[in-house]
Amino acid sequence: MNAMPGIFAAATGADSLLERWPILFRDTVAGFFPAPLQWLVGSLISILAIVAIFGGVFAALTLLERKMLGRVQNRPGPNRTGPFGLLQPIADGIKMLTKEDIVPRSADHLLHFLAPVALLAFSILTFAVIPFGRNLVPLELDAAVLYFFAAGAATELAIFMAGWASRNKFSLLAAMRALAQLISYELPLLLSFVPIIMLAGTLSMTGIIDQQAGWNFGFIPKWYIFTPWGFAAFAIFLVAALAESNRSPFDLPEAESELIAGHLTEYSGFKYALFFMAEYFGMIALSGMAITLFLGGWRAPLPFLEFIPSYLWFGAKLLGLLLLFIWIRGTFPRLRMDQLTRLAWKFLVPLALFNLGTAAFWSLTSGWSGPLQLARWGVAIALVVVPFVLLGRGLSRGVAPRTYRFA
Amino acid sequence: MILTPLHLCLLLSSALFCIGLIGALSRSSSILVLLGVELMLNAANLNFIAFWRYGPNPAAGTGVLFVLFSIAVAAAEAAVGLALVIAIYRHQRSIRLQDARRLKG
Amino acid sequence: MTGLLIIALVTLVPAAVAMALRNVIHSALLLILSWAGIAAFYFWAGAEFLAFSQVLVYVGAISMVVLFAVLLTRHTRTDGGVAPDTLGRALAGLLIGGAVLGVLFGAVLSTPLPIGSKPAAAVTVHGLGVELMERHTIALLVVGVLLTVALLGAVVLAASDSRSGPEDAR
Amino acid sequence: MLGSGLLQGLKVTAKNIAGSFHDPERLVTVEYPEQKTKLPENYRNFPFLVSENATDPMGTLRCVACQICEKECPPQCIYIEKSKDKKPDAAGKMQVYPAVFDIDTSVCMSCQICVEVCPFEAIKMDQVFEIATTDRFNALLLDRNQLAKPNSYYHQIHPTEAAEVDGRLLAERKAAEEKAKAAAAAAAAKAAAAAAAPKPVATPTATAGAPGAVAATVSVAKPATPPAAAPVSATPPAAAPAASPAQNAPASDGKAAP
Repeated sequence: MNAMPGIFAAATGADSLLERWPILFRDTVAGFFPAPLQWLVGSLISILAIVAIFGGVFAALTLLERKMLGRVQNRPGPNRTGPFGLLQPIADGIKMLTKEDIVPRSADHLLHFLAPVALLAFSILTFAVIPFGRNLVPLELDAAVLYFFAAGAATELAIFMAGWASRNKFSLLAAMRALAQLISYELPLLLSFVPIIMLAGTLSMTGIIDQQAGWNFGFIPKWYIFTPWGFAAFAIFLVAALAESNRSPFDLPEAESELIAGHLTEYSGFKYALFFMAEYFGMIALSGMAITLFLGGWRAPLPFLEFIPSYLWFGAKLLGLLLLFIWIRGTFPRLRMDQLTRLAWKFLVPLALFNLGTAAFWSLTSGWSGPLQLARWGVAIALVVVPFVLLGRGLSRGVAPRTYRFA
Repeated sequence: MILTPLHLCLLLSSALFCIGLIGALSRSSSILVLLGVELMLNAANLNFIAFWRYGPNPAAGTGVLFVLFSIAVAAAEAAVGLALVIAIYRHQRSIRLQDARRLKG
Repeated sequence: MTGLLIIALVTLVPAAVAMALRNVIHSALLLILSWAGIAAFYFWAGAEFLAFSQVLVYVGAISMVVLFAVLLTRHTRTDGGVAPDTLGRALAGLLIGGAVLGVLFGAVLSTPLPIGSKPAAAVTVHGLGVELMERHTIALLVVGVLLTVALLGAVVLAASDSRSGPEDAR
Repeated sequence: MLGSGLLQGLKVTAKNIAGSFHDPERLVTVEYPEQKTKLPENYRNFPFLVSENATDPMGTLRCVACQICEKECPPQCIYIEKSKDKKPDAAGKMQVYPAVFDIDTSVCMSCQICVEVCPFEAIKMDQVFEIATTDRFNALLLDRNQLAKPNSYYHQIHPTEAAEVDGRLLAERKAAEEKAKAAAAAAAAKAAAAAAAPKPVATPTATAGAPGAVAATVSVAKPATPPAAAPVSATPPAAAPAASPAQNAPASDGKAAP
């Protein structure tokens, strides 16, 4: 298999021990087994590490989210279970595990059972290609970016299965919304990182991170977000990622005020928890993707900070992005279905296409230097801002001084 | 006669093609007919890959490119086909092919 | 070889069952499994890029469109109303399909197929990109135009004639 | 420009996130079981029986077991048994008292009709809300021991209303006293006149059960002790003549919770 070299990426000697220990640990444990089994044991260790670490991150994230949302609303958040409420995830887990598992009588039993399992499986699959550290790529693929989105695309399918199998009109509506949302937002999501692939010249995650190595002027990292087109692409990616992971303000498939709990209406107990877990895993995976594509992956933001192990930088960036997601959830109200699709088709897709042009311009003018460099920046910024303003005007036409007829 | 992997691949693709064909011919739901056609297209793609994989000159990658274009065409076909299904449904309130007799002219 | 057999099983059985089922949603979901099996075949054959494209396009996009179409065209009449000519059609389809299957199998089995001396080296994404951009540029452009036209055509076909949306559509 | 509103919103929530850490004033919630907010004065649910004296609630209930509330109660959650004997009320008059007064709070809907119909200001709305219990039959059926709460508690929870009620009661008792005095004076004058022209008149004297004002209007043949002679005051300890413990004894009926 092609995956073999990725699993056995050799730790280069130049790194510090702190940097290398996960790989060393895995190789040492795998070394105890006979050679034909070594790749299997190595993969199993990687899988276990991912599931354990991100399971823990999920548990911490549920608490963090509730705490942050509380702070957004000037509340302290959960603080009863254990010191500062730190044991809340455990209490939640026990509650979920001990709840009764209810399946509606007229439901499609097989699909009803399969949906949460498939959803969780697909969202864990996406972790396989994310570089968590300098050598910590579970699966080194040539077309890793494509793999990521192929695995991610299947998650909405599971949501559809859940909605349809429940035999509940709210669930079915949620399923249709999920489909419409996926179809709408797959496009800007894919288009937003095409410039990255254009500029990096590779679909491999490590290749993209390698392209972001180095510093401008000695201290500004050469991350893609610090270019005009990269920033625009990041913004589009962020919006589309919010929609893909069904996060507020795009949580229409599970809009509580309209659809009870959407596709989760007929789920209870541990199946419900699986859905919850999958949603958070999806969020974490998309954040990891954004970090890899735009934020330099596991690279340190400043040259003198490079002594800190790369996986800690990845974790810090991940935490930052997750906090941003929670912050956004606490701030914005939910969009309506037509607004959602309008935003995707009339704003994000054209903007992403324009951004493609900007990136092409950037790539063509890479030889410019001196004062031309300034002109390059100016033109690129203009190419980003002008379509944004114009499209934004089109999007918000007739909205600005809003009249409320029934208020 | 010796059964090479290429033979197996071709048998697989022909079996898939026939399943698609039977589905497309015998089902009356236009969506299922469309899906049958998709299956036949996929069977053809399988052949491209099989011949690319075991053919004399695999380095060219022509088979892969062919399948890539074929997938793109299949996507377009599915989109237009299902749009047609929806348009027919709007007129007939049914997606059964037997009900769409007015297309005869 | 066992890999190929498993893939054949995963591809053919769901496809056959899907074509026989009454429930269109079940058919569509089973076909997704079948398409995923085909993607696995591509992966097995070393066309990694193609496998992911297959999953992305078929599992991610076409299945969605199919399911959406099924939901939008839900039958008000009973789904299982057997039309009088159904049996005949099914028989004819089976006969024709069986005949084609026989012909194809016979042809495949009776043909000595030369096997390349060495199995194909997996084509890299980079090589694929170079091929697309150099030798097949025209085809790429044509496919792009085709997709755009198909998109517009689908929108025109599926869009309803009446323009009566909600009044405060914004 | 598009997005400026979004940034504004983000700014507001960011201020909340940061502000709630260093400025406790921003926190809108209280840590409930430990801290409690003061309930608004007009908050009311579930009735209680007003007693004049905190030390002897059963002896100083204002309720005279007239059973109006029992009849008016829409969900019929009140059950009253009149006592056989009488004992002096706050004004010192001999009154019937409730031997049994139960309210089923699982039925009560806090409609306040019992309060509105009570002519004696004896039943008032409470402010309890922590009424959860593990025993849904006996623990929710409150007897008169649990219902009786002193007037000072009433002042505490509804100060304005309680002051008004007390004022009204005071005024009523004053008026009754005045009338009694006037009646006494009139009776004395009559007696003097009768003494001048001895012509004995037989008048019924059964007045103990009726309110004092009514009693005072009846011309009494022998005005030995006027009913409203006791000092009238809003402060219960001064007002209430000590009730005999013997009268209290039958009050502890079988339903009284241990």
